[in-house]
Amino acid sequence: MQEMQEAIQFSPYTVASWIGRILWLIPALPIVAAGIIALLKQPKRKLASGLAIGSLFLSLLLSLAAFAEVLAGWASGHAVRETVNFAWLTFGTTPVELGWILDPLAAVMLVMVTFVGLLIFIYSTGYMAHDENFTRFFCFLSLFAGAMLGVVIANSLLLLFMCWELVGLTSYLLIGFWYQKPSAAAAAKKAFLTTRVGDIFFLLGIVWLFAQTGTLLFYNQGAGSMEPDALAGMLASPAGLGLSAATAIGLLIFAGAAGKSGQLPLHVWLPDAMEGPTPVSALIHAATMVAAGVYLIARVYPLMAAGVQPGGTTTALTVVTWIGASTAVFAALIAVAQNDIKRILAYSTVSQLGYMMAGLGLGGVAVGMFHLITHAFFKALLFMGAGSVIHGCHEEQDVRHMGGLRKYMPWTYGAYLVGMLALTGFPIFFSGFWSKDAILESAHHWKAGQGPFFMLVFGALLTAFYMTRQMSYVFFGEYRGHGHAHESPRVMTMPLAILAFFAVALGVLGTPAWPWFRSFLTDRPSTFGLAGFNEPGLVVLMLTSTAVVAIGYGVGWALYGNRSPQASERDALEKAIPPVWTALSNRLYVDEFYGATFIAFYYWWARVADWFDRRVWGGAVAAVMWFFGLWARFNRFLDENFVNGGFDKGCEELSVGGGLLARVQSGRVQTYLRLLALAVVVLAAILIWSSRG
Amino acid sequence: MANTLDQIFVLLKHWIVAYFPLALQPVVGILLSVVAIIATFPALFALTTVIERKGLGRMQNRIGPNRTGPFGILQPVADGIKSLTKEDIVPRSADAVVHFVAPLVLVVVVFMGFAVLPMGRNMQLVDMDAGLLYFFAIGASAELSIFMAGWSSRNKYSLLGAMRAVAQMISYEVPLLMSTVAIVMITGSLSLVKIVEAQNQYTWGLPHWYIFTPWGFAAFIMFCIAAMAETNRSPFDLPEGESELVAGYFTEYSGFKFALFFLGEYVGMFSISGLGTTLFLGGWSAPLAVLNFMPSWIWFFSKVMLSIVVMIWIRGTLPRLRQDQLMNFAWKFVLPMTLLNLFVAGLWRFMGEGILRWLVCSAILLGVYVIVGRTEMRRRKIGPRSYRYAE
Amino acid sequence: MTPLAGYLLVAALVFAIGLAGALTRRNAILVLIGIELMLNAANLNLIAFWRYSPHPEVLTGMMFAVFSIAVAAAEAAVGLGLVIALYRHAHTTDLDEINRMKG
Amino acid sequence: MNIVFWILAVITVLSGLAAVTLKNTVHCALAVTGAFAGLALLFLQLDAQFAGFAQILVYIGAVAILVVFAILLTRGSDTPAQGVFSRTWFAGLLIAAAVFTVLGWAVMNSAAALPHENAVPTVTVQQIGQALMGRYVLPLEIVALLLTAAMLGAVIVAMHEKGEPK
Repeated sequence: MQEMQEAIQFSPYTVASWIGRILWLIPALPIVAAGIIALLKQPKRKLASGLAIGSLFLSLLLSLAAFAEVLAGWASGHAVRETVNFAWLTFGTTPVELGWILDPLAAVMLVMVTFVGLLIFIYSTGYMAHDENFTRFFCFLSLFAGAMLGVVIANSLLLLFMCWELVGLTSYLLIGFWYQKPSAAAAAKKAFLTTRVGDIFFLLGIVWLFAQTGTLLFYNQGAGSMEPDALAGMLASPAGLGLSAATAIGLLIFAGAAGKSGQLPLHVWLPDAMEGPTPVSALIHAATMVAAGVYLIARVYPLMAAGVQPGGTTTALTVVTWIGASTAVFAALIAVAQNDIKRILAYSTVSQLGYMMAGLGLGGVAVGMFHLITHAFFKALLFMGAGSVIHGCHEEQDVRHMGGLRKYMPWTYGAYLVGMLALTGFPIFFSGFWSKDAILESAHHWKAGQGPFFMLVFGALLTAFYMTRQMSYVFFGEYRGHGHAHESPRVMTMPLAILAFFAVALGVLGTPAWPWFRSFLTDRPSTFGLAGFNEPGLVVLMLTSTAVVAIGYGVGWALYGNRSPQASERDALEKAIPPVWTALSNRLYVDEFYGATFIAFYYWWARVADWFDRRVWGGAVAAVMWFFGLWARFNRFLDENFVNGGFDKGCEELSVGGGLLARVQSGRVQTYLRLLALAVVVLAAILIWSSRG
Repeated sequence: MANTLDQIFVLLKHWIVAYFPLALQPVVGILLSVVAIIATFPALFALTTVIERKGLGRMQNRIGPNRTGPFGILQPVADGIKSLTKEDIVPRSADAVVHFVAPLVLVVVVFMGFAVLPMGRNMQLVDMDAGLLYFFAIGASAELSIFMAGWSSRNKYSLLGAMRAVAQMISYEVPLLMSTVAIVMITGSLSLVKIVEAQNQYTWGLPHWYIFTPWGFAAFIMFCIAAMAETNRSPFDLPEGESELVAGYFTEYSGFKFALFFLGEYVGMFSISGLGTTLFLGGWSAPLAVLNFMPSWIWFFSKVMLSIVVMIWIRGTLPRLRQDQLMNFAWKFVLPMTLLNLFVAGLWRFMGEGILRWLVCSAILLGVYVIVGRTEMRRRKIGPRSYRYAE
Repeated sequence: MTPLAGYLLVAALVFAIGLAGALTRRNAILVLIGIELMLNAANLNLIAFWRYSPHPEVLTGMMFAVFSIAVAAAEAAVGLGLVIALYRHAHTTDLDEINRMKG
Repeated sequence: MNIVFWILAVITVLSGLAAVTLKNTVHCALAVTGAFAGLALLFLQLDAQFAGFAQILVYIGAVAILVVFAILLTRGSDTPAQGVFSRTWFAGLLIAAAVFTVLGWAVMNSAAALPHENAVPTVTVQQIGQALMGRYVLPLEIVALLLTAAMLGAVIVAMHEKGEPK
């Protein structure tokens, strides 16, 4: 960080408050903590967790300070956008600049990540208490936190990409944390490679952007790539297929985002990622990392929406919307037929991410981000609840072997219920309702067709359904698991309670009556007034979604409510519609499809390459080798018979000469000194002669 | 009036010098000062011997010399006469020349040290720009005379004593120098006169003596230790440890030469404590602004005598170190501490005025001293003396 | 004869004496002493030249002398250390007998 | 060419001669100390106070002591049976003489060219210190390094090897 600091002093454009200047500390602290923890010995558990939590807590404080700064600026009516940029290295003449930014988007995200992260850290101390690699776990966790925070504050696409990849790495490490489990190792690899596919496109987009605008900074006093003139330039330059460069780059970046936050073609890794420890699933695969994709899109929203007319849309946004919507429905469908408690949540996460993307595409940054924030809380809540359930049922993950936990673990039940209601969007009282409602509303008003709207409504229905199913499987009926279920320790339930509170409370910030969040992100003063409800169709819409959700609950309860089916017997829905069920429970064969196409192709290609190696190249090498062997034999023959003789003679001569010379070396110091002195005399004499003559 | 009293010796000198032709005047001036010095310090030496003998006597529940003159004041006179009239024995096997030269060299060298000490306002023989360096250079050459004495008398006790003395002086010369370098760093001059003047100023009537600063105090402690070792005073008097080697390097000396050695040793004490006074205790400056009316030289000499008395006191109090303890102490404790002190002095210089630097410097010094002292004690390197062979 | 020439002559004489000592004595330590003398003669030269140089305030010669004094100290330390080590091996410091490096 | 110079020169040269001719090694050491002292005084007489005192401090204070220590450690004080001069002393003497003649000749040749009396340079120790810390800081550092290395080296070399009786 040192040279960063200096660079900042020299950087000509630094407009930042004190917090803006030290913003880099927020990601730095956890990373440093990770570094220290990495050096700790295994038994130093207390110290390790203490370091991780402490550093993240400090980051949280700093984030709050940053948030306050932004809030103050916003309250006083001028948009806060503080950037600190500095040249990192120079290609030819154009410097590659890094930098960080403090604006409402970043501030909100910072607070969310640090806060949820902190809770999850605390939770993990309880959840991982019996793991012998406790310290390693916390090292990875806080490395992840640091990287994620880096993504959040990055003001340069390059810096963002670095942290982005770091996040990918840590996610790989954490998914494969129990690497002795083959499934975990496989899942880790899968996650890593799948996200890589997206990242390739992302990188292409970055390079292209750099080629187009000559900078990777988002905002830089008008010279950044997200600022009007750069955008105009990109809009002007065509990229074939009737796309402007802006659109193309936007799509490429979106590919990266899709990979990270499991959008449709690249969603396969996310469910498998549930092999990792549950806190990891909660932190990475529900709250933060998967949200990184959404955040990225929000960050580059100006690019996405470049050249949009009021009320209109752009190609990029359309793509985002459709992919988001279809992901939402698709994943929700699959979630219906899963039996692993965490997989259900995973698919629900995927579908919720779809919602966010759709929200971004339809209603802009505010809508998507609001759902992101609320979702982060209640999904983290759900995952940690699931973790607590698994913990309580002795590492049992199959919902069919649970049930009736309502009695055994009341705290978890309460928290889980809150999370479930929030996720399904139970009217009025839960944040999920408002955030989802905002998305639906913007979908309803979308000019380019009603398709997404209906898909999203259907998604909501499914969400309600599968959550009901899960609830009744897990908490109702009577206990079908082995052993004896027990409530989790306080250190695990406390975070649940806190998260539950926020899962409810956050909704206040986004009601149409007081759209604080939206106006905060879009730098408009927020007003309180029920006038917000008077928008045409809004109330109707709310009623519709309520009704839909109610239907979902109803059907779910009708099918699964309070009955405790044995693991052996077939699922209720399966009885109803077997073929669909099989399709769904096999995750619509996406993995199989990939296996049959891409992976098979890779196998074939590998075999071809292998054959080439063995036959063609190998043969060539062998031939060369053989030739040299022959040559060497020939040389040896020459040496032995001709060269050596000559050498021996020479050596004898030399040794005789040496003997003669050795006489001079009497080994007496004074002899040498004498020679030295003589030499001095001679030299001096010569000098004088020359100087006189 | 006070001024004339203060400058009385200077005025006297000028008055006498005025009687000589211009060409000779500088020479005469120097000669006068030299004579004054050579007259003063042996007198002090005589006085000191009495003080020492009586003081030590009291410390050991004896009365000490009390026959010659009132309270034995005239004891030194008696001693002098005795040593002058004694036969001067030179061992047959001894190396006559060296044996003869050694004491002379010692005395001369020791007296030379006084040339740069300012014994009062304008009362120094020469104000050398490199006064301190001169002082140490001269002091360094005293070692050689001791070696000569020890080696020339062809006596194993003498040789051992000389070797011990030389080794000890060499090892303690380093910390001695180092502890004074801090002063030089702060004053920015090697000239003792300048150093005294730098200390001769007062705030709220209190003097700016260097001993009243953290680093100064630390340096003073180190200086005292090193000085005592340098002058072979107990507890560092191994070279003449009566119990081990009869009288160290001057075992084979008798009569006047012995007296010369004695003189040399004490005058060495005077010069080194004079240096200490000059460097740390503000030389001839008065301890309080109000006391400035008293002549400066009184202050100087009283300070010197005071430190001499302290030395005697210590001699009466502390037991003798063992050789290895001595060396370890020098190289493993005193030297590092003086080095640290240099650092602290630099800090002091650059932290500028204010209470802060007091806190910081004292904190550093105290902390390190405590820590190092503790660890050393624990490692029994310079721990309390262990009577390994006496039990 | 200028004063500088006088100093130079003295220096040359001392140098020669040192050299003679180094060349003629058996005892290794005395050889070292001779070398020390030679070094000192060189120092005297430096100082003398500095003193009578057109710009003494530049201090070059004096600095040179000071540095060479320092170096000489190091040289003496190492040299005597070597002599002692040598003595411990060969039990003599007589250079005529120490010719193990003989070719 | 004042009288002081001549006295000092004579002292120096004589004690130098004594140092290389005396039989007893310790006497040689003491004599060489005298030579060092004479040279130091010459330095002082050349208004090079600092160098002079440094000379005394280093040579009389340290080197001479080192030498006598070395002598005593190597039992060098008792004069060897086969004379103190090496077999080839004559050649050595000749060469030394040759060196002196060449040097002296050089001096004499250039004596005319040498500068005469010039103003006494007023060099304070402070200036020297500034020079050391400023223009000559690199040499200073290097010398410091050298001294450290030399000290370690001397200790290592002179140290008793393991197992060897002390």
